[in-house]
Amino acid sequence: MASVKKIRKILVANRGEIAIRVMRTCKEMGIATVAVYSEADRSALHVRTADQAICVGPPPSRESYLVGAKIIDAAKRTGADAIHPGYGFLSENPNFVRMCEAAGITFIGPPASAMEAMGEKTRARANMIKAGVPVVPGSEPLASLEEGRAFAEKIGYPIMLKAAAGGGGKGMRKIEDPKDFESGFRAARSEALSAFGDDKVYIEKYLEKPHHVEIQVFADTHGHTIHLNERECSAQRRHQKVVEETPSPILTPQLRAAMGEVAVKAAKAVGYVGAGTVEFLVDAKRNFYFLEMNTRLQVEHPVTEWVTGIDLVAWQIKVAMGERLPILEPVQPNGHAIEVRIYAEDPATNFMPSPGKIRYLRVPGGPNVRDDSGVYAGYTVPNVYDPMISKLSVWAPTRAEAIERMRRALSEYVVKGITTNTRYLQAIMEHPEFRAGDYDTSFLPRNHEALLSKPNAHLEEIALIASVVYAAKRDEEKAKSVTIAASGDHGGISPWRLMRSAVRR
Amino acid sequence: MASVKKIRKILVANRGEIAIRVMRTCKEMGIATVAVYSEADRSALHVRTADQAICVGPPPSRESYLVGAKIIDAAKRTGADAIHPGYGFLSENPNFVRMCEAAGITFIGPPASAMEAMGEKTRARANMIKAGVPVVPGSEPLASLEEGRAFAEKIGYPIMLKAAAGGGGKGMRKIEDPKDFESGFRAARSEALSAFGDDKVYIEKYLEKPHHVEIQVFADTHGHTIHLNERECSAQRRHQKVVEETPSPILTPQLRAAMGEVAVKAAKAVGYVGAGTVEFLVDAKRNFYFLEMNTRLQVEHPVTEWVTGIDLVAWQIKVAMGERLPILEPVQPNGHAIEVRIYAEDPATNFMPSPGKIRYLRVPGGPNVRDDSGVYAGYTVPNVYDPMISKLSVWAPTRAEAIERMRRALSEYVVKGITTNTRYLQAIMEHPEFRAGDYDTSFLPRNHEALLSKPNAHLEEIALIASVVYAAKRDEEKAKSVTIAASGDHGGISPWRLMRSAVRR
Amino acid sequence: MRYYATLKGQKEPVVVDVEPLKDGRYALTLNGKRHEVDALALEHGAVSMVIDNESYSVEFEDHEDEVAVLVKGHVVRVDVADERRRRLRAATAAFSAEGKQTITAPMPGKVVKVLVKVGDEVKEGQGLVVVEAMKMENELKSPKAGKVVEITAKEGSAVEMNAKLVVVE
Amino acid sequence: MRYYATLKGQKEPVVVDVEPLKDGRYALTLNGKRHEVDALALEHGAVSMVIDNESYSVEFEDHEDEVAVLVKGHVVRVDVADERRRRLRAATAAFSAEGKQTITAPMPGKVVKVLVKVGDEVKEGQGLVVVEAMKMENELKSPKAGKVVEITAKEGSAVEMNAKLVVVE
Repeated sequence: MASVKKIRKILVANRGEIAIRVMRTCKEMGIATVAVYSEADRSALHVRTADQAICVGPPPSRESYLVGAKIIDAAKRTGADAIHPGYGFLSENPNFVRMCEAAGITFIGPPASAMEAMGEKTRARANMIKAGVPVVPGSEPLASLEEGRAFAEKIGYPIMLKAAAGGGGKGMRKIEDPKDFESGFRAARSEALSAFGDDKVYIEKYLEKPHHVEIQVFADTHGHTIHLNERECSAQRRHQKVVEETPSPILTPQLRAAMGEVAVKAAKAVGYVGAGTVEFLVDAKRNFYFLEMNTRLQVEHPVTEWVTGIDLVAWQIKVAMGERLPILEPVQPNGHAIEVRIYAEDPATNFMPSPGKIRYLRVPGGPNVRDDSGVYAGYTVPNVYDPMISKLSVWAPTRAEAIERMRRALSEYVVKGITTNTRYLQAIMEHPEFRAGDYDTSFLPRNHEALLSKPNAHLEEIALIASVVYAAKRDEEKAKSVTIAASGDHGGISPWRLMRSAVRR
Repeated sequence: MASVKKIRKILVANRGEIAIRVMRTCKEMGIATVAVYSEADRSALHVRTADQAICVGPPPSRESYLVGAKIIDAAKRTGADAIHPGYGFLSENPNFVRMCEAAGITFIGPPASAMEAMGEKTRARANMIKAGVPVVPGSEPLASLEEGRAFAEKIGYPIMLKAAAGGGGKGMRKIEDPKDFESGFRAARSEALSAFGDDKVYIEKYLEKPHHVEIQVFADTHGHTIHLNERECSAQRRHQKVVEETPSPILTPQLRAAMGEVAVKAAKAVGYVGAGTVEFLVDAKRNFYFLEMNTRLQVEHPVTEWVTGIDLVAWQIKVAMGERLPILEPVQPNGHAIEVRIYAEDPATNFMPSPGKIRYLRVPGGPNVRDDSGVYAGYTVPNVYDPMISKLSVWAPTRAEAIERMRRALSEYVVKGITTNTRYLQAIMEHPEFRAGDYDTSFLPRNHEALLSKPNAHLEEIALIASVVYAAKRDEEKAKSVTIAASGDHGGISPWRLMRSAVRR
Repeated sequence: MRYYATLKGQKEPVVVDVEPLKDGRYALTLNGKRHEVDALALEHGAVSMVIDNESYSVEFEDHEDEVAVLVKGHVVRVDVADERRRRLRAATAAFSAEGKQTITAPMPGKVVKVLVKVGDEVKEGQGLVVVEAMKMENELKSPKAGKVVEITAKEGSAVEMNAKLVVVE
Repeated sequence: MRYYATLKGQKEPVVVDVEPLKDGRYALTLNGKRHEVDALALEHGAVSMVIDNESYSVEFEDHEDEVAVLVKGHVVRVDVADERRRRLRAATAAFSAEGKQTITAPMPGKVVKVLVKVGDEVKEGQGLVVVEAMKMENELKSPKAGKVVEITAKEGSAVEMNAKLVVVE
């Protein structure tokens, strides 16, 4: 089919850690890199990491990173022959894929048609049902209130009402009692209309405490599609993943094989090419249901890289060049990997973002620890983008050892100047439910208070001692400098008193 | 044999990166750690990393780190039940092992008897010959000049004269021509006498351009001894390893198996326990000869950890607790790993050490990169110890990819305030002979000039541009501040002139 | 020298007596026990403390009257005062305890929801306004029980950092 | 503004004309080509430079009259002067070129070997003394051709940093 076309320069249409992640592989492959940046990102690490850098507009993404024409223009100006979209921004925008095609630039990702087939919820559901992929039991878009009520009765409460046209929680309503159906139906429709300009809603069975397990798939342009095992992503907060691991502690080899096969089927059904992820919900009885397909590289791809030894970004580039997948059989997972997402946020104040200047940064080292960071000491985390500053991942032969390694690595992470969630992540690693392995998507919200762990009495005493020594040392310094400056008469005012009024605010 | 005795607290009798390496594993195993430090090391990272820290004396090692009694005393004071010696310092001192035994403290390493059997050159040779291990062809200690001359004729020139009692290059002479034998013999004897108090010398065949290949061995207290493949360490300068990798590019599976078997035989012959390394010289015809055994953990152990997935320090501790080796079969190497040693030194000035304050530090991240560092930003590298500040290692599926990954990782390493050898290491990665794989111990000295690579014309132009912008910006800043400070009459002197005299020294 | 150190959230201070030792270390007495402390100040606000041979890498940040102590991943806030400062504070405590509280935007963002009306009685910790910033929704809470006397925040409007949103009295 | 930039080891400077642009960038002309440079100074002496859309992370360290430019792993030393400074330097060049040169210990260590005697004629770059420090032997070389007029270094003795070892005239 497609012939091999050499890629010599890649424009990375993204920022932060993922832009740097992609550029690292480019460097290793001898491919030149182009960064694009908004005016808020002139000092960002991805600009410093790239071989070339082009400013694409003002800070808001919709005026810079999301403007396809500016990105294409930057690629043309620098002679980039390919664009890697990272995740987010333009990565799942089929129109942008077509713009690239029109400009003769290789888009490193799936074809526009595959994106469209998976991009819209009910269309994706319909495609998957047609392909024989299990989906959460549910209806077509509802023609009327009565049709909806009848369908809900049939599959049983609780149910979810969801907007057909969109995602992200908008137009979504959980209904537990039949008497709430009518009001919920009206509310969901009106929300859907205002969010997506389309008031169609449909019903899905509500799954109690599901696990979120996803399968990494990969397809080349020669008709080969394989899966690279799963990632367990049930540690979520507000639908945002916080911790990911592979293998999933709840999967048997049989279930892995079954889900992998279905994921490959899903990808093939839409003519997929490149790296993609098929997300499933797994219920308590270990039934699994298609949730959605992410038609791009995932944030959490490093855990898969750890246990397979594969550089997924290198594979993306090679597939885009028309190469064949180097392996066509499922890969046996080697050992265990865990990733945590380091956010500039304060868990204690309801996860309030904490942008600002990073005054000091020390990242963990030693065996089998990987830091994918988008920041550096002296960098100011801007307040206009995602607050994720780094992804920390570890590998070990077993899950128990990986957890201990992550605890050790987190204990080495020092970020000063802004608040991060490292202690919260540490508390997750220490939580018995996480350690036992069978945690579902309710784990983090259910244990919110427990995860805001407090220091013990010994550590409080250490803090008391430390703070008093800190005060005493400061008072001493001030006394010294005042004594030196004074050198004589001060009208009876002791230098100690002078000092103290200078110190205290 | 030995029953399992739980280790709860380990004193690490070392400093720098290896102390931190050991403590990282202890943390992951839930074992408390004690650091010892000299007065020059109060600010060292290993002190900050440990749970407890004891000062053991003045800066010179012989008054602190090398004083066994002080180390034992520190262990007793803190209730440590075991001592990990790292490498160097007391790690190969059989008397210290006996002191630990007498104090009831577990020494994490081999028994004193095994150290002694391997510690002295001719004794180790004799032991190995007895065990059927091939050694470099050579003589017993020479009784007379005539006996030596005859032996040299028999095995053929060039030959090496070596001191029987010692190592480290003292009392060592290469003789290429029979007419130089007599003078060389006298010189070697007199050097040996003054260095070791013993004038016995012996003859070894001189191997042309040998490869330095070593085998990692491991033995438990239950009579099991295995090997964990080889490390290629031929990139040496002044007998100091600079780059190490595994697998060795010159080993076939057959040669690996043969050398592994011999290494296990060598370890068994001396009743070895724990982690040890049997060093071999391999000649152009791929004959291999026992060189020496290092009865401790090696600096370069991370490359073995990368391709086996084993935490060698964890194994050391478990063996010291009396546990059995978890595997008894040779491990197939998975992929390829390379390590480089980052030194505070300036290759351009004959590798002059460059101690001083590290003003800024950024270590590489991303996939399959490991930094084992003993320093931090703001730390002053003291001038009394080894100038190695870090070990950087990488893993990739193939050697070619590992080299590219190392190049990428080195390009991310930023150390400001002191000079390091990162560019020199980069030049090694770029050298055709290294990339081809068949490099011997003459590789680094032979290519010294080439490895002091110069920037190309383009980079020089960039540096010119950068330095002029730097000067222009500085002049502008000064002009501004002078203008502000001036605010009026300056007797006709332009602020520009004021500025310039202030800036230039 | 005597200090009064109060852990955040606790009312009673712990009395700590500090005595500098000749070798540059300090002896501290608190809760009836004596501790010897070797404190080495490093760059960037870090201090390496060896307390009775136990080693702690401690980071400090000053916040108003408190110091935030970062130790073993935990942040502990402590208010440290000496005798004079303590008396001073007792004298001024009456003034600072109550009064109008202005809730401002902690960062630039967009007001997505106003949860109260002027005149509402609110409890301490009750949500007042939801602001979206960095792709996250953040609920700003009332710092005290009282009455809402002013609302500047408008749903859907962009706000600058430190912009006044709500006043509670 | 015109600057004269000389690469270390080269005699002739490169003439560089600098013109600040309105947007904070600079236009530089050298070797007959114009370059547009956006230079953002970060902390710790790092500067992010975008030169004609090419991105360089550059680190600077001042050394006497030179600046050391660290770019892509290479250190390039450049002497940058303006017109006035250049004239000044030409005038004073006569004084600094020759004279006694004192070789001092670059760090604390031990003298392991003295390679010359008083009165020896030495070439530029010839080894004078071997000092051991940080477990390494370092040969100190003569900065000029001349005669050894004084030797303070003694084999086997410890030396402090900057201790005088040899004088060459």
